[in-house]
Amino acid sequence: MPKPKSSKPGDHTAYSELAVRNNAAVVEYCRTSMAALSGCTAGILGLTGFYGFGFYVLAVIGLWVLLLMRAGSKWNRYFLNRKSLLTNGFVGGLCTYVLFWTFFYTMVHVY
Amino acid sequence: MELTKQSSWNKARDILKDWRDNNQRRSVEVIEIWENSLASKIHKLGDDRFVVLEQVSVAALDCNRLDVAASCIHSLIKEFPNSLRVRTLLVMKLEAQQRYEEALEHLETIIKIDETNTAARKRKICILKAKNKIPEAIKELTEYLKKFMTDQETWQELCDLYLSEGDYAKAVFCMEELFLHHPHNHLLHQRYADILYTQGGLENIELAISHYLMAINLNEKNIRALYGLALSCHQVLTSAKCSAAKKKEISKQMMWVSKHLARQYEEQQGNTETLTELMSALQVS
Amino acid sequence: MAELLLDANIRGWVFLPIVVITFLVGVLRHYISLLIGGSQKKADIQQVQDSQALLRARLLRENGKYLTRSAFQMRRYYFNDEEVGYFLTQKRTAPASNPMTDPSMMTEMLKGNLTNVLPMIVIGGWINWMFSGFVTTKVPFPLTLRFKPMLQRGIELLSLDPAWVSSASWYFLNVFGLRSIYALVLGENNAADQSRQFQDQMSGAAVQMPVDPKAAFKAEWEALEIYQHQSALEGLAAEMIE
Amino acid sequence: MASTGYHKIILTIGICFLVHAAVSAAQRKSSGQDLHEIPSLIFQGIVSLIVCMYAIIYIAGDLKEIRATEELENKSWETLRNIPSFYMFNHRGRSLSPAYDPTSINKALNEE
Repeated sequence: MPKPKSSKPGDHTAYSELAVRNNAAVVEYCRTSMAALSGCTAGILGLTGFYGFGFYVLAVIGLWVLLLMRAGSKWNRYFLNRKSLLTNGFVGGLCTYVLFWTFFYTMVHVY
Repeated sequence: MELTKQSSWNKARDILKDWRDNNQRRSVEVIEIWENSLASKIHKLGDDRFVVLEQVSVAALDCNRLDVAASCIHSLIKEFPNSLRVRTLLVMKLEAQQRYEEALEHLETIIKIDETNTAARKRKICILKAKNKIPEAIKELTEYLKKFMTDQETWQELCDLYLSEGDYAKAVFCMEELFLHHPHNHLLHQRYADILYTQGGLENIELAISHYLMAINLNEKNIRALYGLALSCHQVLTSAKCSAAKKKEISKQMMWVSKHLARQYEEQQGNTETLTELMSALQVS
Repeated sequence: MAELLLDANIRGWVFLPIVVITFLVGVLRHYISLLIGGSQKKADIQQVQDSQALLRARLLRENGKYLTRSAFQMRRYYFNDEEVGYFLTQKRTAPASNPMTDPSMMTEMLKGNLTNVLPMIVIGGWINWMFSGFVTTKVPFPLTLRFKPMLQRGIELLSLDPAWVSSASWYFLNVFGLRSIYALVLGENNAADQSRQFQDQMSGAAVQMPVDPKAAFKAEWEALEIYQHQSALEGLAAEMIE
Repeated sequence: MASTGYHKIILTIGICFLVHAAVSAAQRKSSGQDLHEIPSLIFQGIVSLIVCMYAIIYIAGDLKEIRATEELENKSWETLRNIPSFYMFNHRGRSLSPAYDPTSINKALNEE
């Protein structure tokens, strides 16, 4: 189905797919590292239960803030959407986070 | 001392990568960099080294430095004895030595092994071009494009060949194909409009105007498009067939483009003297 | 809740080895799949041509608004004309999609199984046998009883708090959690790609093949038929000059 | 952007800090202290996490401009029209090379 061309003639913003993919890979790299590192920290600090999950949420928000800080005021030159930068990969990161959290919690506190 | 050496090959690698990615020819410089800093450090490049070797061999062939090319291709053959890509490089060397018949034989075998090998087919066309058989090359290109109809490089090449033959209408078709792929590339719109302007005729020039406008819309620093727009507006205004209402509209565009040109010149150079000279020359022509 | 005291030897001989083994097997599997996945399927020239035609028709629909009307009609004629149109004259038969009859497809499937499913079963089974019956760790959050069979595989203790994890389940936790770490460590396998490209060059033309060109042609033909051409350049002059 | 070597050092320091926190936590645990009452440990953990994240964000690589027109703004037609697959090697620039042999062209012509 051809979509109705509602865009006005002056609106010709195109996005370079390569750059978008590159940025997504960079963000993914940060997110995985963040999940692993914050999992380590949570385990070392011995957080349990809801404190641990709260810590993850804080870490995700912290990463978001750091990324936006790095992109500077011109964030829309690098990311399509600020909100999806925050919410994407939340669950996938949680998996890694829980593993590292459990690992360090066990190493430090259980044995 | 060790540190500066290290940074020099790092830098050389980055420069070569930049040129590779941005498609710059710069063959002489590539050879220079290769001989001065990279040739002895090739093992340090890791997996990058194969691409660099390929780049250097092509550049060497371009500069007729067959010795450099031979050594590069040789080390690639040692790594990949069966690779078709390296074989294509060998063919290019034969071409540079003008041994076209042998080159063609090799290409035929490559195509027999891998029917979808586009590089080999392109080299075949290049041999025709090198022999200055442009009409045959055009025929081959169209055959090729029937099979691989989204190959932009080839459309572009075909466009250039048509232009060299003076067949503007067909060149226009090729350009249209190109900006179907990249409608946001201002250079393609500008080029398209250039060809239309060269072709002449009121209708073509009006179309050229709209594509020049598109190019300026995409990149307002495209001076060539600004000039092109000014020239085409001038053409339309002097044309006898044009209606009065149309002329009024075009003259408005003319005003607009001269204002824009002046602003661009002011930003770049700080004065508009040269521009006024150039514009007055344009009015005379 | 009774606090369990685990022997430190369990940490050294069960808990840590499982993590290391899972990680190393993942890395090994990556390199093995690089090794045996080397030979790509050669694309048929007809398939390449079809997929490129489909792509071009799609681009025509997407960006046709920048063309003049006549240029657009010319291209649509090429694809859709009743007598000479590409989509109507090129008759394609639906490919045999039965994987059992196509030997190359069989090997592809076998390779996929060999590198993905098999190691997981083999290593999982081995770990289950080797380290069976240990309580290795405790997840730092409370869980309901429903998680018991998931986390305490191999241990049948009714009164044990579900937060405790058995060795087999710890292995599976590792498998899932380390997945994204591989991408981090192995660098999204772009380093090894370049040398492979040289090994057997892909023409770059073989993007994804349409499974059934006949149906794809029909769909694209329809889409092109109902497409209404409207130039995007018409109002441009007025808008820019305002 | 800033050099990655510098950030790699920061990351190493951050990870060392984190490991130190882990080891000292384990030691205190085995000596029977309650961990939740040691603010310095919590502080150390969180600070090293922030340091690591800061470094990681730079190590991950540069962000690229996603607007396509921006990238094209500085390109010229000369680079766009250059197509490596269609290079021809018998151009006149060849005669500038030190290895150029003017007789070769005659040979090639004679063969035809």
